[in-house]
Amino acid sequence: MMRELYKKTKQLFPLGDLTEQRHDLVFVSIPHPFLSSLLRHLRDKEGFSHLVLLTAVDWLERGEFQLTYLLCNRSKAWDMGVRVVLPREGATMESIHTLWPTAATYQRELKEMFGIDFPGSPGVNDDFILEGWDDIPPYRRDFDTLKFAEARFTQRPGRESLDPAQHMAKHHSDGS
Amino acid sequence: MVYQPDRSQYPQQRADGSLDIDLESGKYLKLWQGPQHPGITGNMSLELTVCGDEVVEAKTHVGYLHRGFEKLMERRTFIQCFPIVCRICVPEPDFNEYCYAAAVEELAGIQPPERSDWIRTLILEMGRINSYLMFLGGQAGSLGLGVVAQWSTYVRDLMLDRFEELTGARIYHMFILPGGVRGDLPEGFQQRMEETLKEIERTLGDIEDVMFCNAVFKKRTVGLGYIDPALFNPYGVTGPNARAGGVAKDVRRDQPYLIYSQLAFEPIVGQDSDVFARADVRRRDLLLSIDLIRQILAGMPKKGPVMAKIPNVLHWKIPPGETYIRGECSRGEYGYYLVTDGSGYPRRVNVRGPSYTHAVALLERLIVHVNISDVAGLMVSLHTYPPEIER
Amino acid sequence: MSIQDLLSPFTAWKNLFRDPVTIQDPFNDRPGSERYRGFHKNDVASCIGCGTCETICQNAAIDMVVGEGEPTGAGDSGLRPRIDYGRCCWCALCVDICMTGSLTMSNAYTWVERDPDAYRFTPGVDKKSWDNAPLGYQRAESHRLAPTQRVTMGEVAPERRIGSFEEIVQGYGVEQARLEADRCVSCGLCIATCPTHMSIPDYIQSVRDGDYEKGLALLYETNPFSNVCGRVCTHKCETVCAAGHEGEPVAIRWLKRHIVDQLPVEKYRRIIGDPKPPTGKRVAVIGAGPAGLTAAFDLAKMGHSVVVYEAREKPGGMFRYGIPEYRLPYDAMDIDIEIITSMGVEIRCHNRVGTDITMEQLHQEYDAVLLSIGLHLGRSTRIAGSDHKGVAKAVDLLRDIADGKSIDVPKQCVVIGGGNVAMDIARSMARLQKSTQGEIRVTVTALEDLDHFLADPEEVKECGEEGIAILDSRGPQEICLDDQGQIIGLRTWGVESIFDEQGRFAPRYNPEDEQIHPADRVIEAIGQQSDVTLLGEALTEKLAWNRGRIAVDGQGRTSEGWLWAAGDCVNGPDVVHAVADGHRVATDIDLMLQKKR
Amino acid sequence: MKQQQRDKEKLLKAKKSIVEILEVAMEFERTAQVFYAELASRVSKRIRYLVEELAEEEQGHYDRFKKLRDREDLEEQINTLITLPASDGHFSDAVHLPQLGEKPDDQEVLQYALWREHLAIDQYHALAESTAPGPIQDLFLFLVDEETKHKKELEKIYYEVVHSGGV
Repeated sequence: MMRELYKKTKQLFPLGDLTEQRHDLVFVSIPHPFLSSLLRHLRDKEGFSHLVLLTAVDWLERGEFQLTYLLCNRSKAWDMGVRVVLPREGATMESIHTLWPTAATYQRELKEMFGIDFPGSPGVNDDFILEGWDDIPPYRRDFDTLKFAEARFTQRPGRESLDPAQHMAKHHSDGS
Repeated sequence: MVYQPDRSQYPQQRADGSLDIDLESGKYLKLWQGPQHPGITGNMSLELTVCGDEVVEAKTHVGYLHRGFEKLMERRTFIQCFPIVCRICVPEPDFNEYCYAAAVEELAGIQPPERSDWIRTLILEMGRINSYLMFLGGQAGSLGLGVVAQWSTYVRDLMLDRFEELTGARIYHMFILPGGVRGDLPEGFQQRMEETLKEIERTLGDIEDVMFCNAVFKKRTVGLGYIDPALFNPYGVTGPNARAGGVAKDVRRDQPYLIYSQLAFEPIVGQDSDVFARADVRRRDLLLSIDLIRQILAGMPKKGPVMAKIPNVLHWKIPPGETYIRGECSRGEYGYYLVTDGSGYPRRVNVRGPSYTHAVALLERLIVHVNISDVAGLMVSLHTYPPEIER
Repeated sequence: MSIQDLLSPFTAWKNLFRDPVTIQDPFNDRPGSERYRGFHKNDVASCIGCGTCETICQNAAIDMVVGEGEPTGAGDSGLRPRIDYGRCCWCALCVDICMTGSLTMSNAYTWVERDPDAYRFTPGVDKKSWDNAPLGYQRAESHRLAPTQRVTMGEVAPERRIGSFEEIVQGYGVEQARLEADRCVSCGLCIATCPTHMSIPDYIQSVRDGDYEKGLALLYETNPFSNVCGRVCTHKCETVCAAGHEGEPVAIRWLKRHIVDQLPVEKYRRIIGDPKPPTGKRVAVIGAGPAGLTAAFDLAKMGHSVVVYEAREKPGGMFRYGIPEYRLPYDAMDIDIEIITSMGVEIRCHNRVGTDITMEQLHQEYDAVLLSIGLHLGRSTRIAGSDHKGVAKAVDLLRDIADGKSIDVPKQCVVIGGGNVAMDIARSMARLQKSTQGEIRVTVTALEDLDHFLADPEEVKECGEEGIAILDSRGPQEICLDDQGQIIGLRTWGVESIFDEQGRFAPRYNPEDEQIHPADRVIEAIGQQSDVTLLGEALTEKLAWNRGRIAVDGQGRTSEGWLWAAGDCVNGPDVVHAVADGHRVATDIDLMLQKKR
Repeated sequence: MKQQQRDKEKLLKAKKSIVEILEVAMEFERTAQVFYAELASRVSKRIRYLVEELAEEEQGHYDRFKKLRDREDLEEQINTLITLPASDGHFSDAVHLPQLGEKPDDQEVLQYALWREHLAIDQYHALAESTAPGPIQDLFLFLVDEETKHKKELEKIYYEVVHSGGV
């Protein structure tokens, strides 16, 4: 099953530990320089022809970005998530648009939303969703949506709420 | 008589593959189709570069509906995300509810009761019918056949009535809670559903007569927007768009979720991989959904809980982990990638909507050499919904 | 392409004479479905203003505002949710989480108004046309967003526990406690009801977080007797718990105990901190019970030097001498007392004020004196034969047991009384009987019927489990003696009703229903009073009194400026109330001492 | 004590008119008031409130009977005031007449007071039974009712003081 595939692939690539999430879904990690050759191998030799998604997770407190490349072998109905960890500072990753042209869209979004660069990816520097955005990439954990909203928008007047416990303390205060 | 463009007018390709378009030359014109355009589903726009009537390059522009749902969810507790997710896809919101709930259940180790799986499946198929009905109206309308939209909207409204009595809402149902579903089927539901299904079947017969057996519609759509099956994998093409090209892939059968393994069906497949074939696959898939709903209502266990015991949602923490839940929605593979870090909030939610690949890279490729008047028809044939692109 | 493809579209004409499918609104009504999630309704009478609806609302559409004309009672904050329909998305999570089920939705579909501010209102308080709509969304019985059942507390089985004074309640394990703590919705309605206003939701959160050091620090902010109160508190908080409306209240008391159970006593002092530098002021406390020791702890922390005079052999007061060991092990109490003495409080046991030292001496030697002597004098029914030597008072027996004196165990005994003390002595006697004669023969007779018992329901239940016969609605008439003057039993009459229509005590007996409960010993456990003889006649005469108790002001000060009084002797019996009282007088004494400086 | 009671009984039986009956009742209350007032100075200050309240209570009864006696429309009034007397011969703790010593405690005082009310009820009740229906019987019944109310009040206090329930 997928564990055998993992063992087999591990002989070729420096894979990290295997996380078996389900019988049909596993996650593995790999140092980022080996990513594109691993993906090519999985695509061409192991039938993982479908790039399901590519996205990032911001581990702000560790100073890292995690990129998750989710691949699917549609004939075997297996999924493998390949994780790559990048230093958050100046995060750059090799583009995989040559493997899957559609990856360019994901990479363009990651550049815009997380500030992760994919040099050579078509249109990677073009605005995607946020035309005219001038703040830090908003999907980074250090971008505070609430603060942004409070600075940008005004609240409807007349709203105020009382905390039940404090309200009761005020009313029942018996000197203690 | 096949339209033959004058190739001498075409721009040269640069070394990097981009086109050398000189707008000053007077040969080319930039044209915006959208974000408000009757041929565009939702708020999206296409920046077309045309040469005469013919598109030589197109760029998809999204962001008009961006509300940052994925980010918002990082600031909401697991239960608070539940009312948000449905908004990521208006015509077929239930996939968001299901995928999110299933992802949370998997990472939190909750097993929803069996009956809730049946009801969830029922809801997903009801939503699929609605989505296809909307598509049929849109596809016909994009080619000037307005009456189909009127009919399909009418029967879609009947289905919304069924949604309303089952879930308490018409559009955003907010019914599939992590742990199960919010309620049982109302009394007499099966019978009223049957009436609705009959009316849909009758209407579909009419639609077949005026749309699919229509010389004009055929002339406009046969051969238009052909997707070479070789492109399916590189461009992440899934769902009816791939099935219309002969690929019998359907998550419901390949990786059965909920109770699909207990239903009898085969994926609906087409041959020609063009606009007509895609529309026809969807029409037949709609009929399949009607059949599936009948199977579900007949085969569903009559008694049993519909909601599992869940922890106090006000401070529900989920252990660190990550998972991906997918389903076959009316437009292809819909999925949720959920990462948890042990806190009371999702670390990351990534929504994989099929339009993400269909409406951008694929559309930008298919649209080249297409006549302006066919752009809307082509675009609709990919059945894209912008909110799932920009979330 | 066929000829059919040219003709087929014309079939659309067949619809020319069809009736329109649209509904003419507003001429035709189209009500929302039974489950429709329309505008909210709130049954303000059953709403408790706990604010969970506000907490769960992801749109921040709900504000908790003062509900007009709604009285603020125990367990009701008086606040009511106001909803801003500019933000509401009709997800109805507020309805699903609602702790009382008061919040529901109507099936009202449409509402047209010129003024946008009209779409912000308080359902139930601001009357709307749909307030009585029978249809609309309600939470289905099947689903709850918070567990309703308590995590079961492990208890020693009756057969085993009856043989000894081993503690019955085993306490939660970490996982159990987390599950139970998880049920709390953190509304804080309980804080107002707790006499000492413990920060209950916060310490419950510390259980969820596993941060017991923080939990202990929170406990000590308001209660130096958490080992004790975690076991025997009267837990009034649980009677107002929001979770108790549609489920079982959170086991607040057991969670408190869980926190103290998790930390070794060596860690306590570091968490609580050191007392302030000495002020040079001296305070005497009479009685080392909950009120006195709480005050002593507070005063010592403030830097005052405190001496506690205790007549008995050991400190603890009613904790030690009123509550049997199987409910409150001496070890647990000793931890709390050890921490109090570690703050510099000196406890002088075997020192009876009035005999060993007079009030006047205390007045002279100390800057302030606190009287916290509790209720250690048992009341008697004074029925015929009650002066027989075989008739004992429960408090006296409980004290002898606590002091380890040998008890003359009766073969068969009858207890008069329906309060917790009655249960305590009955169960203690049962244990002694079990270990000495192997057979339990204890009967409890109470004036009250079971519905009006003053004892906690758990106590009554556990009594039954331990094989003690409880006879309710029995009025004692006479202690029956045989010819040799030995007790042979208690004669009672049946009580037909104990309260009148106004709820006032007015027992009506039925002399026909006469029973004699055989016994060689009768124990009276009907009530207690405090022994104020230590005051001496002159001081008694000087002090102001309030219906048999020393009169105190809001801060616990008596009419004599140097004397404070606190605890059961002022307020009647209640453990946690005594603790609260201790805090109150300590604050006031400190205030006075500062002024004196 | 017993002798005193017997005297009172005789006194009551001898009187026939409504006014006279009331006067005897008044006398009964007055002596009680004097008794409690005198007792108050002897008991501990802690329970003095109780004795003082009893004295006050008796004064109140006295005043009430006096007001009734002084009314012109007395007979009619008696008829309207009367309700079914709740006669109840038993006390909470099967009270026996305590010997009120020099320093009685609160329970003794209360038991004494209860017993006294009990006695009054019994007496008026017996008198009512031996009288033919009419204004005089109504008056006796009225007195039974009044004393029963007093007793109920005392029972309540007794319960609060003695049956404090316990911890």
